[in-house]
Amino acid sequence: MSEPAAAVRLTYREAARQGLRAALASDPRVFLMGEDVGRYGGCYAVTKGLLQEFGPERVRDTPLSESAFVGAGIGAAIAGMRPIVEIMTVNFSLLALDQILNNAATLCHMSGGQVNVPLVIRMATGAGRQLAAQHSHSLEGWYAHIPGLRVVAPGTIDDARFMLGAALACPDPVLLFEHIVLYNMEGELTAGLASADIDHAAIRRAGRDVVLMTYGGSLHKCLAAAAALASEGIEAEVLDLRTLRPLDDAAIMDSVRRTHRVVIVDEGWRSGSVAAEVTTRIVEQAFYDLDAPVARVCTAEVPIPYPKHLEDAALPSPERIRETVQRLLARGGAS
Amino acid sequence: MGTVKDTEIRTRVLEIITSIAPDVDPATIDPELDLRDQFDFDSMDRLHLAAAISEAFRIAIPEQDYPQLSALQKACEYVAKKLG
Amino acid sequence: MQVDFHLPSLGADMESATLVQWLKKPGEAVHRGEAIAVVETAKGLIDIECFDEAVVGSLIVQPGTKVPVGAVLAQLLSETAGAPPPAKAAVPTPAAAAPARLSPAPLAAAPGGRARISPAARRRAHELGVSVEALERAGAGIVHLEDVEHLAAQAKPPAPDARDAMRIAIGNAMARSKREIPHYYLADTVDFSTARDWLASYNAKVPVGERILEGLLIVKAVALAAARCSGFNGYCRDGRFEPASAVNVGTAIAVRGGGLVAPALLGADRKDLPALMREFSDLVTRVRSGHMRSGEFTAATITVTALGEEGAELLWPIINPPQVAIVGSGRIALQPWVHEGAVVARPVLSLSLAADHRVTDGRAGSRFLRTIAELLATPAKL
Amino acid sequence: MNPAAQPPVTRERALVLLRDMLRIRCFEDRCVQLYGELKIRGFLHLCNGEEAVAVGAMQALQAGDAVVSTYREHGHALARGLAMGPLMAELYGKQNGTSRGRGGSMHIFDAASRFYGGNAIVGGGLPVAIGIALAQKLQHGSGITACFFGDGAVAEGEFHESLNLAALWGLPVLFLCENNLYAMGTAVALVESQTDIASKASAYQVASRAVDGMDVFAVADAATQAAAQVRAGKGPAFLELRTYRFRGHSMFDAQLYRDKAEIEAWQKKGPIITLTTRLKGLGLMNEDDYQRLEREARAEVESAVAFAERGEWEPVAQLERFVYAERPQ
Repeated sequence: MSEPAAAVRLTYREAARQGLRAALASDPRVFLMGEDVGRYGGCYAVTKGLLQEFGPERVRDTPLSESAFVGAGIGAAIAGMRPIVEIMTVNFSLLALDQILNNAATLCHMSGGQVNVPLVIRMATGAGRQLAAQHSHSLEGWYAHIPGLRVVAPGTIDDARFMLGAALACPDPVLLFEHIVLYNMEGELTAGLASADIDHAAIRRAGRDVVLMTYGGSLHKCLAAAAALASEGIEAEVLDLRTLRPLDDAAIMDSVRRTHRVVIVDEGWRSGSVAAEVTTRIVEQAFYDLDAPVARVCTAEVPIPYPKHLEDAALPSPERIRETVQRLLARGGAS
Repeated sequence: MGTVKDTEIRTRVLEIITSIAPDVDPATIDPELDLRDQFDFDSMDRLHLAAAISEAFRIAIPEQDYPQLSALQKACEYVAKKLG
Repeated sequence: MQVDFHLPSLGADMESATLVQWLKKPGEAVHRGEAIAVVETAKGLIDIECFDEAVVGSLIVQPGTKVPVGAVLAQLLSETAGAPPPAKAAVPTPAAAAPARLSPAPLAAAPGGRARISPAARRRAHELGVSVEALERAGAGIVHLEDVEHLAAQAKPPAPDARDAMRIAIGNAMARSKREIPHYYLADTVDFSTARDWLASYNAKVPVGERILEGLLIVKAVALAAARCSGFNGYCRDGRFEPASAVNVGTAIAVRGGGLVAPALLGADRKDLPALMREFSDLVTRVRSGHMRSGEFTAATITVTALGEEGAELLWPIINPPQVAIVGSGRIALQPWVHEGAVVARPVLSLSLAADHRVTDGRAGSRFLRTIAELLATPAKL
Repeated sequence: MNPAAQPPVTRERALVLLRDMLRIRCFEDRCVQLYGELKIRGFLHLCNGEEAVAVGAMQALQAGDAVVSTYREHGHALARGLAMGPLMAELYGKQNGTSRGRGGSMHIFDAASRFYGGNAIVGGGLPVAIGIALAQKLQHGSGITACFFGDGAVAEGEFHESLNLAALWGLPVLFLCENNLYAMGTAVALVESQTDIASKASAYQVASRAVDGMDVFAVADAATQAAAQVRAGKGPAFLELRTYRFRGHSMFDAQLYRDKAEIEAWQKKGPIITLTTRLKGLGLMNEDDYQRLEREARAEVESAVAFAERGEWEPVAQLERFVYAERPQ
């Protein structure tokens, strides 16, 4: 058979599972633990089949004791293991916040560099499934506030597959956010790709008129908006931030210098968001390249309501992104 | 009053000319050439020039002396002589 | 009472103008005759003035906008008609405001505020040598990068463009005049020696700054003659003559580097020579620095044009519509003149008249020219 | 506890308890259908099989008592007396729902009946219940707080912190642990070193007891006795109510963690079928009675659906309401 290998088509969920499987297979120090990751197969079915493949030693169901098992991950990491802790959703991570902030993020510093924490915490994030006020948070920006953590948000099939490996290779705690609306997204894994870095932002679409800066679940809303804008003759660049801490300032400023107009799309609440931080950095580092005020499309400052029409109204949408760009580009326009 | 130097006179007269004709670049003035030919100075401009020089240097300028103010160099010499 | 404030026509050839700057803010009082805004026309920057005692309500047209003659630029609240308090009237009611969510910021520059120029535009302007004032004039509300580059491209040969525009404007006006007005032409020569002698002795007695130009004697003489002889001071509209109540003498003033404008000396027949001279001097200065008031442009009821001492001996001027007459003053030169049967050398002025045949004819024109000559013969009475 | 204190099994009382359980069962079954029709969205957790817990426990409560519940709370809400129409409307997300549609299935609230939700974070309700009880104690009223939670919550730190605090301060809390054997998909035995949950409460000096959660009379009697003690100022009490969830954890659950035989075995021990069999055996009820009760329950559910269908959507313009308390102008 001399035919070229057919491109692998898979879902984001399957890509994430492949990443987990590869990590478990390649490094005996790696183990996975979390609520319902074993017998149930994961709340979002990411870990389905891994218990059968790797056994209960390495795929561990935990009690609903977030603080304990996240703390246990920290302990195991500093003692030579490479744990992957799954917190079912970012909402439950709040029960482990003490361990994440007061231990994972600070041990290295408190110990004068003696004790580093090579831990990966995976969690589902985001709204869009009518899960109401306690199950729809998008707290990536919140965690990105904390020095000592790395925060990454795979928005593509490739990143879902390979970011985990890069995170495990990192000597510091990495929080890896998977957006719930992406799990069913299908796509092709880039042929020949064997790794992903977690240091750089990536341009997902080229454009000269405006840049849409985003990450995670909002990436595809931006790409949809950019496609719609292209039909109106507006060429929008889409910059996938990928890593929210540390931010890739160079890539951000390059985009500003290319396009001079910025719309930041962030599912976090506007106040104190990733979008707020990126805006501030642009103002600090590329003010004189701005040809219009920085515009933001964020989630309305309201706990996410249950009904679909209100949830839709609260969240960034391709339509809102498009309107914001149109307004920004309108003659004399400002947001 | 007799101590005003030639360069000061020249500087001041140039200022007066450019205040009357703001679009004139002082660097391009030919000091020997008639202002009328260079910059379309008309009778009103000449009157303004005479009035301003008279006031700036506190000298009387009779009407019949106006022709002596027709170019930059001549105007400076006229002022110097009057002050002298 | 709310009154619309329109872009006035400042000349027969003016079709539009670009608003450059508001000189008044909403809520501010504006008096009759006070300048309210600056517009850029083909002839340059012109202050346009208000004709009412009023309070500025809302500014409708933003700086940088090109609007046709007659466009409503602003709304004024006329104080005489029991207008509501200005502060209240100027502020939109909350109910009228757009919903807070997702509502864009107002697009236009805040009146009186700092110009809204994007940082990138400001930096690029600096690089390209485009001035902030030019940006303010060019931007429709907010100045963007694109505007700067556009402006810089336009500004490459700046002077020829402006002058071309003025040349086109003059051409349009004169073509219309020649097309519509049946001109007749008369000329006469005047012994200017008495006027010249009288003026020399007057000027010898006053400081340089108070001296009077010969040309002004002619303007005053024309003004007095226009007041005395009917049919020359006023407008012809729809083929009918409308005499003007005041004599406002338009004086053709050369703009350095080419071009011509003819703003008016208002009520010239009623002002003494020193007062008229001060106004004339001020007018010339303002023309040459680009700051004329709109009233001065539209107010002229008759025009005087002079070529000055270097000019030709005689000229045949073209009437400035809707006026009906224009007096041309040629070079004053020493010429042989018959005085009491003998030929003597005298300074002689050649006066010409172009007048509208729909209003007057040659006899009236001759009388008008003779009146001017007589007035110049007794300069002390001017 | 003294068996003599138990009220007798009368036809009247039995039919009320059966009726209340049937209302819950019919409501939950109708929800499955409506979820399939996309009328209800988000997470939907049903309590089929656990009706005796809700109905039995509520027999012990008075109007002034407070209830703190979980995300599997339709049964608790109905048993507490919330009207079925607004409850269904809430599941639809309509404005005429109990929370104007903003909460949905997991967040049922009714301040008038002191029903304080509807918490979707496992264990999140326990500390709040402690606080309500603290207020009741400070206000010297006769009210107590009933706090429902599942076996999964027992693993949370909040469970232990709350039990300790309630006992330490002698707070009027009735802890009602609904042990359905699975925390989502993980069996109690796999996540608890000590599977006798009642004994954990004992360790904190809280009076505790395990009860057959499939027997509505047993639950009612145990709850009544425990509530009486709490109300008498003897501090918190704890009931572990052993039950079973017939349906999946939520609508989207392949139930890989248990087999069908197990479910079928438990269904035979279900609270409604056992009560019906028992009452018929005692001659307190016949099949017609059952059919009538079921018919009435279905009719009530249909009118609740109609109520929800009639409801309006909250206007988008009001999206940002209720983020903060709305003060009278």
